[in-house]
Amino acid sequence: MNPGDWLAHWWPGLLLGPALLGGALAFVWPRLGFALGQGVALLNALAAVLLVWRVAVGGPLAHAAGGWPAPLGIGLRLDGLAVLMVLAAALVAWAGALNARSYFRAHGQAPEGFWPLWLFLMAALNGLFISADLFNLYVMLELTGLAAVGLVVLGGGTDSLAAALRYLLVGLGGSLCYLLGVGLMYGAYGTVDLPLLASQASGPALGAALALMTAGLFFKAGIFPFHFWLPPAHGGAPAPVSAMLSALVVEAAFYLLMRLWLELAPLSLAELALPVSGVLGSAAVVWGAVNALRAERLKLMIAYSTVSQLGYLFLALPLMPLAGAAIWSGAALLVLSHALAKGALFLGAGTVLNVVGHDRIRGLNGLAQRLPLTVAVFVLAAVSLIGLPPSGGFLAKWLLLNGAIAQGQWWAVAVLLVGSVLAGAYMFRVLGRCFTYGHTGGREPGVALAAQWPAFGLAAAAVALGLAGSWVGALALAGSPFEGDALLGVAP
Amino acid sequence: MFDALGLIFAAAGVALFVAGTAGLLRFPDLYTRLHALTKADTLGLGLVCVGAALHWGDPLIALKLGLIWLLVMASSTVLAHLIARAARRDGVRPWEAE
Amino acid sequence: MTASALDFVLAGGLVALGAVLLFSHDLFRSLVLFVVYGLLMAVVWVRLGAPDLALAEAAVGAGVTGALMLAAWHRLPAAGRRAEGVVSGPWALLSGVALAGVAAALIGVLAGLDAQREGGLQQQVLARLPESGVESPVTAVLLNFRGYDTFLELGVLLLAALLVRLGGGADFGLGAKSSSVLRGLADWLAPLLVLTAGYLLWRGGHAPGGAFQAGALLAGAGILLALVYPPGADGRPAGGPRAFARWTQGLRLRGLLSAGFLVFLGVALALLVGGNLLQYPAGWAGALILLIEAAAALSIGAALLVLFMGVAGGREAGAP
Amino acid sequence: MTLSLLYASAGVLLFCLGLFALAVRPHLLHKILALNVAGAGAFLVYLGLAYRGGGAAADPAPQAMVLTGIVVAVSTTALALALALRLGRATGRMELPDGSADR
Amino acid sequence: MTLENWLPALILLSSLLPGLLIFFLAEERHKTRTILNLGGALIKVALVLVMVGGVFAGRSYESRLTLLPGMDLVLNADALSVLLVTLSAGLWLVTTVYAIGYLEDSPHRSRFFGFFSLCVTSAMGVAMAGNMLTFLMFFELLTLSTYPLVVHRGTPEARRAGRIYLAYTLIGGAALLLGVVWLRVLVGPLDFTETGLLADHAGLDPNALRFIFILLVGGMAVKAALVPLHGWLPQAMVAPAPVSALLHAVAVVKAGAFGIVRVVYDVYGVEFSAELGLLAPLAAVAAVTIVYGSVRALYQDSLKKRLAFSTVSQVSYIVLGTAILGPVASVGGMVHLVHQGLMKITLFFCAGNLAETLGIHRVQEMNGVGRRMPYTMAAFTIGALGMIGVPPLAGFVSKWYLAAGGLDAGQGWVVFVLMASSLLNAGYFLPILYRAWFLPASVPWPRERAMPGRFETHWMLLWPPVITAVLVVLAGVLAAAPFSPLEWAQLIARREYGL
Repeated sequence: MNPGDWLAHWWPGLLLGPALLGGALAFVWPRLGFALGQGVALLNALAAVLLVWRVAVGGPLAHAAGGWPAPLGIGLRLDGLAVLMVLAAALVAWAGALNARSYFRAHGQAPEGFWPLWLFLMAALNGLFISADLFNLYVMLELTGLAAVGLVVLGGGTDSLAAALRYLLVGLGGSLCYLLGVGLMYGAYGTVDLPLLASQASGPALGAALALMTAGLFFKAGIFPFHFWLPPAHGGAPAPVSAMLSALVVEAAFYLLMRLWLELAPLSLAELALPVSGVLGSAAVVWGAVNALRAERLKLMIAYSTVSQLGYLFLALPLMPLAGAAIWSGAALLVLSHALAKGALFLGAGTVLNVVGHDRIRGLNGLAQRLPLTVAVFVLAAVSLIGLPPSGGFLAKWLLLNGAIAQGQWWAVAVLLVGSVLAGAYMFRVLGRCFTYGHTGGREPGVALAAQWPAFGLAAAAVALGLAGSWVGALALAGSPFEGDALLGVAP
Repeated sequence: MFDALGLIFAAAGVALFVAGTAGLLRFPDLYTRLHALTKADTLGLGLVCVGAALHWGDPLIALKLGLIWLLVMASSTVLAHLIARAARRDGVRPWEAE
Repeated sequence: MTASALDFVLAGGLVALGAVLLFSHDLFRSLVLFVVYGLLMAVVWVRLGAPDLALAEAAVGAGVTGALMLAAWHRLPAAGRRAEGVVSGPWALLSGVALAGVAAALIGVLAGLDAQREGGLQQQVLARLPESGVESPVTAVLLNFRGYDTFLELGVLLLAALLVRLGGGADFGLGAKSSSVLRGLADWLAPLLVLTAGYLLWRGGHAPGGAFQAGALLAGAGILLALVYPPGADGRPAGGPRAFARWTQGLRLRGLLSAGFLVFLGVALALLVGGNLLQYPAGWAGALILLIEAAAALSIGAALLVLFMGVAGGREAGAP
Repeated sequence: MTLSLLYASAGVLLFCLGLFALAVRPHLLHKILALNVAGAGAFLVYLGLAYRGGGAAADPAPQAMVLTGIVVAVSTTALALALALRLGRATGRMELPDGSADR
Repeated sequence: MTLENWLPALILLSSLLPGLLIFFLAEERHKTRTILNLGGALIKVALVLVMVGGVFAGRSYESRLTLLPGMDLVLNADALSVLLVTLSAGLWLVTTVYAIGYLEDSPHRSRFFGFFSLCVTSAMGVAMAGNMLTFLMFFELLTLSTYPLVVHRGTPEARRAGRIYLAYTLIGGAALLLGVVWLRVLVGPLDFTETGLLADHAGLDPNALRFIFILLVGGMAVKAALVPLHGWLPQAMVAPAPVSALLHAVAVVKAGAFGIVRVVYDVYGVEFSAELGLLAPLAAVAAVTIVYGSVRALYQDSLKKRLAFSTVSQVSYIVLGTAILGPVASVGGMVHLVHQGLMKITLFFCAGNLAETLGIHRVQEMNGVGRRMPYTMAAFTIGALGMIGVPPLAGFVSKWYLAAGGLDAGQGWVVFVLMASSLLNAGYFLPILYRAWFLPASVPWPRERAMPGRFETHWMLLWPPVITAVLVVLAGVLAAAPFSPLEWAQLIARREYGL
């Protein structure tokens, strides 16, 4: 059995086994939590890298859980987009686990329940990315949501509690919409398997079910105007948790939308419905950025930046059916680079919070002298979020612009450019403070580099993604509806 | 024969339930209402069970029905006891005719 | 089949009950009506040919959830017992109109669907039933065909138990004022419940019943015992069955909570050696399913007990 | 009107009622109740559509799904109640604080 | 894997790697930092000399990395690149020496020199970019790496200047990005081609092309400080003197002007641009900027601000030369790319010396300073006279060719613009020279440092302006010699016009 075959068979076990087992064991023996958390996060990252290699070399993978092929059983699949999401989640989770070690040291140790929840969240995200079964996705969404809410609660204090509860209620409302959509789908077409539905489903029930599921996912993704729960929840959680939530949990909902509308919905329906997503996305880009500009706390600013950056993704959705390959790859790159950059930003904000004692932006004068490495994290992350070359964010915006111009969608072009400039404004508002002479001492002693390196690694990866864009873009297309299309066309 | 007998038993049970319900609605205070309610739960349900057992005529089913009766009776009497106790502790005074 | 008058009454009553309980101004009445709603739902499940669901709904949907709600009511802060009416304003109006539109559209879609609905998976499930290791189709779907879902659902339950009991154990501050009569009842009712749970578990292989229903009964027994025995100096129950006291604390409780999940996970991963995730080898399906169900029933019972304690218990759930 | 359509429609109505109550009832216990009512409505759609007539057993697949859904619902309800009670203890009120986030 | 593939990349790495290493150096490690700085600069000069020789011998150099299919990162060396690369490499070496002398005892040196190196790397990238994408990347990187230099002082004014700088450049960058992507959608990969890449694409909508031209040139005009997009430049003079020197001479402003040259010559093609009617407006904007900048400079009392407005004016000579059809004017514009750099860096070095040694910031304070700092003021004088266009200094050569080119193309008004500008230049430079050399010092110098050794100021501050002043003279006197800037400019013009 050569290594490729071994991977092709064991991959669901690799993605779910360590995290779930580690999570349950960390629950039973809380003392092992730390070791399990570190070990499993590393293992998971290695597994993700291995699988990226496997998919890049050997193409998408599929697996029938229980040995029962769909529609009776539950289908799992690992195509290019899924494996990229798995990779992003694994990297952020690993960096977050490394960072959590020093983040919580300031408070003694990680609060009880942190490690099991962290590991369960990792597993749930992996499960969500690889599932091809609508009902299984519902269970995964709930698992993700529950773990995420639990992690937000760990922020402590009444604000976190209120944020967590609001997040939970909104998330459950969204899940119910999704659940009803799935029920309608099964009732009408007798299966909940995505590929089967894609080939069989048509008619008004499909539209109604998709609308319900989409509404639910809108809530979960926190797209404008359903974003009201997001900033307090992401701004109030412990920093490593915020990193994971902002980088991946909301993007997971977008990932599902991409699947639903591009693999399941017929083109005519997509063309009819997706402009809504474009309008909401445009509003989110501007609204999130404006609020990020007005935010007084660093973490809240980053959270609003998430609202804004998610807007780009929803903006890209209506462009996809026509300018397929470029936008699909662009969205994949954007998801990936946003995940890395946003993870880095939140981890950096956590370091600031621990060292400076607060995260009010006005009080960050001279931070570049105190925490140069963390400021470097902010700079690199800013490069990617604004979309400055040569970052992954730049390539993503390049592809989106390309697709938008090629289709003559000038409103999307305008929003993309305005959003970039606004992103520059709110990121440099912070960076400008960091470069003042407010702090006369030298580097902060006693800040473990271990707290800062993981964030730096993520931020550097977000920028370096731009250099691997060709490869990532091609990988994202593997197994997608646009496989084989040229990435960058020339207008006829 | 058994059917007719069963019907009579069941009808008697239902009558007791109706009476209990009427009591629940019309009696003046908590203690007297409990009094009415427990009659329905114990004797009323017992009569219905006997009627049902006669209707089916199967000893195994009769055994199950008996079990149901015993369990409901046990729980409802204890429940009535608890409610009355709690009411007394909370200082609910029994009703007295003017 | 067309609906009978009884069906109209049942369905209409359900909707009316839902509306009343959601928009009542008396919070306590809402809670009581919610339990009634659950029981009525169970009747509907029977009517729709789903006795498994009826059992689960009565035990979990109405029973445990209702108990949770009532327990929560007792711990509300004094100011929180009043229901604060309804938010009004343009947004409320807008959402009302939108939801009414959604309801009308969905019913329209359902009406269109009614004529040309596809068969679903029933035929396939029945065709493959002999290979599944159990005789009850619902159990076959739950633990074999879609076992992966059930496995994850145990994860959800475990996670909820973890979150609710953060910082606290199954707390026994509740039995302090219990009556000796109740204690006497509990003493012989609890074993009976455990016995019945075992019966339901075994029965699940070929008839309505199974791990969830059994777990709910186990939880009921646990809740009963926790409610009637007063706490000792160390917070553990002073009287009552020693084993119950030992197994609802600390490491053993955590072990119990995760046993079902861990056994399921172990089976799933072990089976990857020879086949797919959770693909039972021929001939082993029945035994493995029973093993998983037994462990799962214990875990579900423990988890539901912990959930109840987290809401009803004396100590702050989630407090550090 | 078929039995299927009747119950599924009732489910849709309950679902929408529940979501509406979730939006407009400020009391947290009402919100949690609303989620449960809406959830039961969704389950009713599953089972209504799974009905196979004449006392025959319903399609087992949606039954299994609803069973899963019920367990998920009780888990999330318990968590929501626990959090709501903690919030109630902390603020003295059983409502979410005003939606506007601090800056 | 040949030198031809690697040389452009190596030239970038020779400043990039030292820059990255310097970021991680502790403040106190003077020696290591100096070695890294000077070592990088010297290696870069050596590599550039190798490349100049190679290009002259007809070899072509190209480093290529594929980002996305059809989207390559290309660095290559054509004649135009070599002009700016050589200038940047040479001036970087000089500026590094100057900056070490200027900043070695102020705080945050590691950060400063790190960004300084990144800034030069970006300028090099701009110079060697082989297509629009690469150009855009380094252009934006330049924005990013100069921002920390502008706000380096950390004062409220510095932060304000930084904000203004960013607002201008980010919006300009967005316009440029839009233009590039749009053009990319229309014609595919945008490799720079001598005589213009659009020559191969007939039948495109001319209005779309005109609009794209406005986006591209508008985006670059922000950096080139064309009126009315010049607002950031006078603000940015709050930066330390070496930064101003670099910004005004080789990096930011020059990148903008160079970009306009690229767009007109290598993307649109100069003849096609004229055909679309784009050159006349561009020439008009340049002329307005020339006059406007000079007029504003007249009224500035702050020395650095006066120099900044002078830059606004002088950089537009390059644009003017580009916007006038005909090889002679092009030669004038391109040779001014080099000459303006040499002259302006001299002036800023001198201004920095005056501020650093004597604390002089304003023109009024300069009375009699020529006797106190004769070498510095001599260099300043040469730079100023060059700017005015006194023969045989470098500035004269540029203006001569521009005027001749204007007449050649039948656009006599250019001569008037140049004359007006020269008069204004004289108007704001000669009073300075007069004060410095002929008026007595009115008050004791505001702040006088301890006498640093035998020279009027530290040797690391003194030599750089003297060297660049000598170069200004040489560039004018030896304009006809081989390898002179003029010779290169003529070579470029021949190729761009396909002669």
